[in-house]
Amino acid sequence: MSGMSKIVKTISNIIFPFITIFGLYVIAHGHLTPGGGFQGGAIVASGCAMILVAYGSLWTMDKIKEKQLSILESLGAIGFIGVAFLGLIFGLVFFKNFLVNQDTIPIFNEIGKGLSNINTAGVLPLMNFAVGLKVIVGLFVIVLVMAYATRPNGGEIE
Amino acid sequence: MSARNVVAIIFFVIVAMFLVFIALMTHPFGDPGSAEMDQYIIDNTQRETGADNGVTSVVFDYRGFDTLGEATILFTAVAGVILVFRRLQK
Amino acid sequence: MIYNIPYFAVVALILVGLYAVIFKRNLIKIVIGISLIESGVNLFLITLAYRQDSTAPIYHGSGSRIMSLPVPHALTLTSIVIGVAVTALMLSLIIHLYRHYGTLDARKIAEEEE
Amino acid sequence: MNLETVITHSPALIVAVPLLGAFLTPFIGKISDKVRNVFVILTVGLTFFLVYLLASDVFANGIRIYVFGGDSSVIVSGESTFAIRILFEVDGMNAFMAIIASILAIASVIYSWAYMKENTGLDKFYTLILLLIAGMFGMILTGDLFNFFVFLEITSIASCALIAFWTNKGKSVDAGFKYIVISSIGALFVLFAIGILYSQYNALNMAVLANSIQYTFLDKIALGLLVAGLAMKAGIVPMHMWLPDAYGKAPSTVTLILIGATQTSIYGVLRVTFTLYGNQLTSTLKQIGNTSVTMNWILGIIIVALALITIVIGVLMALKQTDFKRMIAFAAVGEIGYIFLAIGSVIISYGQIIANGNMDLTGPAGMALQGGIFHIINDALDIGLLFLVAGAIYYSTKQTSLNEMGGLARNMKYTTVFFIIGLLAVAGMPPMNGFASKLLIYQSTYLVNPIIAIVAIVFSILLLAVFVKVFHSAFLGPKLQKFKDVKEAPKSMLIAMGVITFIIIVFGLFPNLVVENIIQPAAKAIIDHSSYITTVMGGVLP
Repeated sequence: MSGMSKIVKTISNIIFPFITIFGLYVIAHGHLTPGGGFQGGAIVASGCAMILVAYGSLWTMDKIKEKQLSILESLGAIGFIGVAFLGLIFGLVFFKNFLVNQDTIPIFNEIGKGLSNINTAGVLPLMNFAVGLKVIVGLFVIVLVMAYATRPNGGEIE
Repeated sequence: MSARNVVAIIFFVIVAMFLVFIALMTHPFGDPGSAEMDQYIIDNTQRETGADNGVTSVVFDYRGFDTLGEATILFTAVAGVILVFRRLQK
Repeated sequence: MIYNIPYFAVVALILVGLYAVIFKRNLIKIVIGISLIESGVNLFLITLAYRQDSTAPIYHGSGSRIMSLPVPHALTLTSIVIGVAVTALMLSLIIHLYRHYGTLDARKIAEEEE
Repeated sequence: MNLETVITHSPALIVAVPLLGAFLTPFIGKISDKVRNVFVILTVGLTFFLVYLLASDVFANGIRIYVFGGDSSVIVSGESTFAIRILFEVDGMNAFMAIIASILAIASVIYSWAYMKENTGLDKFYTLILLLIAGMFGMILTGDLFNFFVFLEITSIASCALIAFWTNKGKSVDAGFKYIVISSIGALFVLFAIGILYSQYNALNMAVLANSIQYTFLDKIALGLLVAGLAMKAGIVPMHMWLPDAYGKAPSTVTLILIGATQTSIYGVLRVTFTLYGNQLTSTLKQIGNTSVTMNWILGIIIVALALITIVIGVLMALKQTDFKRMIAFAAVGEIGYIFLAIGSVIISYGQIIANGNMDLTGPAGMALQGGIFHIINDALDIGLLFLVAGAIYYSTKQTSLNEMGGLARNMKYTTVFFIIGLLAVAGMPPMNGFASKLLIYQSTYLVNPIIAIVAIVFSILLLAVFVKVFHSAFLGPKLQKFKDVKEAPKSMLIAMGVITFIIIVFGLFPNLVVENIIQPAAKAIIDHSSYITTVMGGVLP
């Protein structure tokens, strides 16, 4: 699939940062407002998919390979399971929320009182970020690979 | 009409009947009978997990292992899609 | 009875999906059917969460109100992501099947040798 | 970190270690292929070791619970008791299934080293294999229904992609597609049933649900949906069509783990009927004169009837196949029928087991239960070995059609020996393990109805005939010209087959030892639902 017209490309260029910022906001405030890693990740991934549609899969595949994306996705997954393992090390149980209700590490350690205090909820924001990274890359790579493989005379990826 | 179709129609009708029974017999909409577990989560999400958002506290804390599985499913699907479209010759 | 109308929407969605899966031969339609069943089940789960006059289970400022049940929301979230993954994989396989056999008809594909 | 700590955390680690391995494989794959293979084998080996530690502890000390992110399994608030967090509950049955899964997993990754060597995309292949293994362990160990569903989907998706591994063959893609359609519909049935149960009892934990289950009409529908959904994935007759395709078209090493995934679904059926609904399984549906129609009777009759049809269709279809792998796949369908035959007859006579509150395993129902559980592991090993042999033949000759083969015994001596052992074991011949379990099944079903036992025996003999025919046409006979350069399978494949053969022979020589040490604890655990519940509820059972 080759790219679309200049108007579409320009508009996508303008909108893309806004979509990304909104998605990142949803990820970062996952423990306070409706949303979270999955929802925000899906928003950012849809922005990336818009760029893919506007510029075409060949151009996108030229800029970023699915192998690099795959590694990024692994990083997100390792981050998520890594936080769970940290719970095993610091909190003595797998998936323990070890950051909340303590004073030694001053990150996300407060207790929520409503009215959007972002420094709350322990490991939840960390997990949101890990999952967010995973979902952005995961959904984008699925769309990218399928678009690249279905182009008129294509078939395989490397 | 082939024998396969007859069996399929019978199966379809039976499933439809049971689904209608389910729809009639589930508790009325907006009135869950027992909700102790969920009420406990609502009451304690701020104190135990520190999160204002009850759903996030369930997704990442109380049922965090499910979310690990869910993230794994997405990872699996990505690996599967890349595997299916790989180049076959070296 | 009138309060059970959301459940009938669930039943309708599942039956339409099941109809597509059982009686349609087109592979894309089968995938659409599975997605419909899945939407039906998700709708069922999210319907279970609602309590009369409740808000979303998120604390935002003022004190306690009636809140809807949070667990079904979490289950539905998980189930939606699973649905995305399944659909992506099924569509990839359909792309391959179409490329190999030149048809989307399940019965024709079953008749082909290799 | 001493051993006790490791055992305490082993239920979580058994799932987490393969998952972490799967996430790390793309990085390790960058270094070199050999390092990656060693890494994967080490990961699975570590899992195997953890399973060994956990299983030996569970068999010695009883049920173990692991709560994710919390300290106590349940929360008591007012009059109600509920489990908020996900927990893993490992009893004898879970440990037994974990042993099967770990044996299959380690054999499969060792076998893959040589078997998959010439293919591309091996990084993703190994990632998916590890994910499949992790999903299987998750399904086995979990004590939470929704968690069970999540891992069910992980196994479905991973195995679907692996079945379609050889994408240049249209039929294997087709098999993968069929598999994902059937298993996702089955999984949605399971999810719907979970929703129904949640709507009534506001709980997702199996033990809490089993404690409060009332057996309303909705519960019966949920039971039907759960059993139907899991039976679809287990490949019992009306929904068996995916199984020969999937088993036959997947790479042999994938088939080996797929067998494990299928067995895990069978475990799900056992867990649902005996633990989740165990309290009320014998409740009366309708009173006709003096005889009362009970729930377990109806469910048991349905399962036995389907199992008999499964056996008949599996064996008869195996007779007329010309493709080696497809034939073994139909034999696998038949073997699944034997397992369900045992399960069905246990359900029919469930009242005998729980009579007077003591778990009596010496009666016919107890024997059927032991036979069924013993047959789960035997089926996995025997059919798995035959698939590995088929894979070895395919690797050496690039042939799967039986008409093209002949005289292979001269060039592939070890493989021939493994095949003979495998065929004797599948057909249930005396010195092998299959005989021990099938004998238990025959004895117990004979007491339910002699005709069932006779049908089972006859079709078992037919199965032997099928494989003897294969043996004759593929291995014996004159050396064919086109196979004159055929070599024995590589070492890693021989090691994997040798490991399974060794276990088969040990099980065959000392069946009593196995039954006493592994099977009976598992059988006791699966029918003793009250202690499964009490352990979670912390002794606050009403």
